[in-house]
Amino acid sequence: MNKPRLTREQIAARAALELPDGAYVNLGWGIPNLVASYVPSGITVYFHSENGILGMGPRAKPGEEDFDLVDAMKVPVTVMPGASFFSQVDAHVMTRGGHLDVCILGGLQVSERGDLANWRVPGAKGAGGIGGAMDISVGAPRLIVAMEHNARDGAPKIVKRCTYPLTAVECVHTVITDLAVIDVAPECLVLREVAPGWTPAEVQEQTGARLRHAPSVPTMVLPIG
Amino acid sequence: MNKPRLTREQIAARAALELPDGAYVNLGWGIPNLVASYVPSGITVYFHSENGILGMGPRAKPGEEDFDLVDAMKVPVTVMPGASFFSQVDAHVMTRGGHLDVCILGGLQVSERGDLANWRVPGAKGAGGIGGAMDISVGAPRLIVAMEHNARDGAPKIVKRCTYPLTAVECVHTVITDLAVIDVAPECLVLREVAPGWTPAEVQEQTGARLRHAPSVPTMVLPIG
Amino acid sequence: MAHKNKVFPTLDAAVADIPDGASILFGGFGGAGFPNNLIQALARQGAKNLRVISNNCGTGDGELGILFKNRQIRSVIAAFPGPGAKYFQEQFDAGEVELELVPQGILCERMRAYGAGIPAFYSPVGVGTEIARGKEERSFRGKRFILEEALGGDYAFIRAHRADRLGNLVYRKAGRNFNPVMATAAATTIAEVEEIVEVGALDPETIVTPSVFVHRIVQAKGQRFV
Amino acid sequence: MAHKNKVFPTLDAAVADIPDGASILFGGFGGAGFPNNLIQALARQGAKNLRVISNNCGTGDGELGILFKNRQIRSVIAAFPGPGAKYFQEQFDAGEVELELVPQGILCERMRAYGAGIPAFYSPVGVGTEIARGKEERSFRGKRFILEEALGGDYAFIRAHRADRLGNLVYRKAGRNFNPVMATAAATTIAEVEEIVEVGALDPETIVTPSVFVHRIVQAKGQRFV
Repeated sequence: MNKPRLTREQIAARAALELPDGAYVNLGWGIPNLVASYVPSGITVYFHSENGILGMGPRAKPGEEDFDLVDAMKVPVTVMPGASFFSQVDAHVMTRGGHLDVCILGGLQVSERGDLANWRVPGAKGAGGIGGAMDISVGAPRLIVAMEHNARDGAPKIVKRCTYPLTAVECVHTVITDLAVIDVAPECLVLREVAPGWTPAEVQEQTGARLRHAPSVPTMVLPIG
Repeated sequence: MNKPRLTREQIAARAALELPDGAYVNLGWGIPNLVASYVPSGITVYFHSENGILGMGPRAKPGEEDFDLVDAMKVPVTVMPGASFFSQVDAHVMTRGGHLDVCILGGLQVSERGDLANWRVPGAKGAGGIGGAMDISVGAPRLIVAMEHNARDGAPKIVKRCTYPLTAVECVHTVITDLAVIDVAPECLVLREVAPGWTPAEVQEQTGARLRHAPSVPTMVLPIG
Repeated sequence: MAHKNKVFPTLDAAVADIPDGASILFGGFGGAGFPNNLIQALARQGAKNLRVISNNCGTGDGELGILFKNRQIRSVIAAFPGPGAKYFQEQFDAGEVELELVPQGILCERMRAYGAGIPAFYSPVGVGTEIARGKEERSFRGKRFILEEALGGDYAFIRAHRADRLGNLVYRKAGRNFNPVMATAAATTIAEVEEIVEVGALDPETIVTPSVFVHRIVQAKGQRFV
Repeated sequence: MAHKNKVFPTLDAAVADIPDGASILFGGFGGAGFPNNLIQALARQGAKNLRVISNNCGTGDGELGILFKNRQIRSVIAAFPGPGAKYFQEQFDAGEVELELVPQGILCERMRAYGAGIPAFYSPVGVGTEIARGKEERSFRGKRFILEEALGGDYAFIRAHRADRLGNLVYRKAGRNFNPVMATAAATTIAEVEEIVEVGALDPETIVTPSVFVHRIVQAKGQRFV
């Protein structure tokens, strides 16, 4: 299927529309990290970083970096008024304890029951690394996975059962991809929106698990072209 | 036995001699609370209060009380340079985690294996109250009980087995009373010192458990008359 | 949690929705850090059958005393009800209020566990005592421990010294006590504070309770009911 | 714990007694708050067969890198060894170093439990994943949890911004990270700090690590090995 898909930035921009005003939010590596740039105007959200920052602002400008003020990806950042610093322990009281409102992580696979695999490709060389993803996945009252709909080889990343090592079970609430917005409902996956130019049947074809949907499925409204 | 016994102040003064220089110390209600006044000169100790103070100083002078700065007995106190404030949670990380050096509590009964009962008289009216004593007893690397040797009715408070509700089992290291200094050794109680004018046999007579001792037992040296 | 406009105009508004039967955590120790103004508002509001978690059970009419006096409390979990808890003691003796006594540090730790997403932990405190009754005992590395479960509530009533309008809190001296952990262990945390300052006025390094744990803020200057 | 004269004159003196086979916790995350100067001193000192607990496993020769390069480390417990952990990855691939991967928040929580006298706790993290292998699973209120044990060490190497001469510590921004919890979870905590100030110079309200958790302090100004 060679139709155009959303860019990574467009996925991030669509994901940003899921954030309620006033939300406390953790963003993972990859596409989720781009979400911060697309928070709708008029909305204020407070970004959490698992190394002990609440109220993280944009990346530091070149020449203004403070290497004691970095995000979980080691990137020098800034803080907004009302920010606080705390320990990694307390940062994970926030994640695991369910105190954040929305977390957005990247994904390698998501299963139809909302299992997430996002930390290790089977057979990959090296030790791998978990980081904070397991704590975040388990605790998030609302977990959004923002990822490409298919792997580079075309394999669907939304599957009946994950074959990659799991991050957490039954944790994902919504998947936002370059083809669709899909909600994990108690018994099934529900196709909520399709990317411009795509039909529900075409999205289903790219998906490894059954999608249910209403007779008519709206097309994503994207804030950026 | 109507021989003179130590005063409460003398018990406290003797207990204070057990404090090593630089020690972090928690003092319980009653006689232990008097210990702070008898810290030997040349020695610095840091007093912990389970409501979140390390480096507590003397009671506040009349007219200078700050009712946000009270000890665990609700008494307005002061702080020494180098003090810190923290939460009750962290205060008990210190107690239960074994981070303090010496804790001194009052006692109703101490058994020969070092069990402590100090929070409730059986049959007493009312709900009773545990406070921090259980956490402190369990965690203290060195727990000293400072108390009268006998109850008001003359009953020994050092016993084979406690009959009062327990605070913690096998926790007491040393008992300092108005008659003696007694160490809880792995298999027995060891009479380390006797009060001025008392013989080991006389102390044994006032005690509900067997005391072992060297052929000669030194008399307590008291810093106050 | 996201709550826009956390600042409430009055104490009464801040507690208006508390239903009968609610479980509420109350900060404060030794006269310091009690949310006395919120307690008075709750007395006026009148919610009944409350399940209460608090270090103590009031001092005369002060602190929790008024809620016992008004017979608003059905059960309490406490470390040290206290000799000054006149109304509680009367109702306890009469069998009109339930009490669970918990060692003070374990009371703290059970609330911390709740806030941290930990359902239960093993504790060395109370082993071999009446506190251990009915609790699972287990050994680790040759030492005995008992299983303690997490403890949280519908609401936390806390007292802080200063809040910014987002809900970041700083405390004053020993007024901190149970307040920060209770802020993490309730669905809705209501903080009464001496002063509300603008966002950005608190140093991020010195904030004790980050804003994510606080849902309602109300200013209550300098009233003390002890 | 009581230690008179906590201030050590040199980095080398502060680590001189560390024996082969010691277990050591190392603070730091994302380049911030690493005790790089103590690590360099330990590299000079040469202790071997170390058991290490650290979020990551070095960045090139920096952070823990030098200790792997010198083959001083036998095993490591980490959340994210990291793509830049060149020497670790080589030795891991060659089967020369053992690794236990732990979720980051559980790494924190296991150390906190150790410092708090808690031997074990139930955790929701890793249920149904390979992290749960070999661990007891148990349900509370219909949810699944696994048992995690406390984790501590002989030494903690931490980095703070300022210390007073008693060992009270304050940190700087995201340099705080793992350092405060590690201070509570080791028999001997060694802090390298940018600046040592007189007792009383730190505001008691803003101290993050109280002095009771710190046993050795050494000044190490502004060196960064990243």
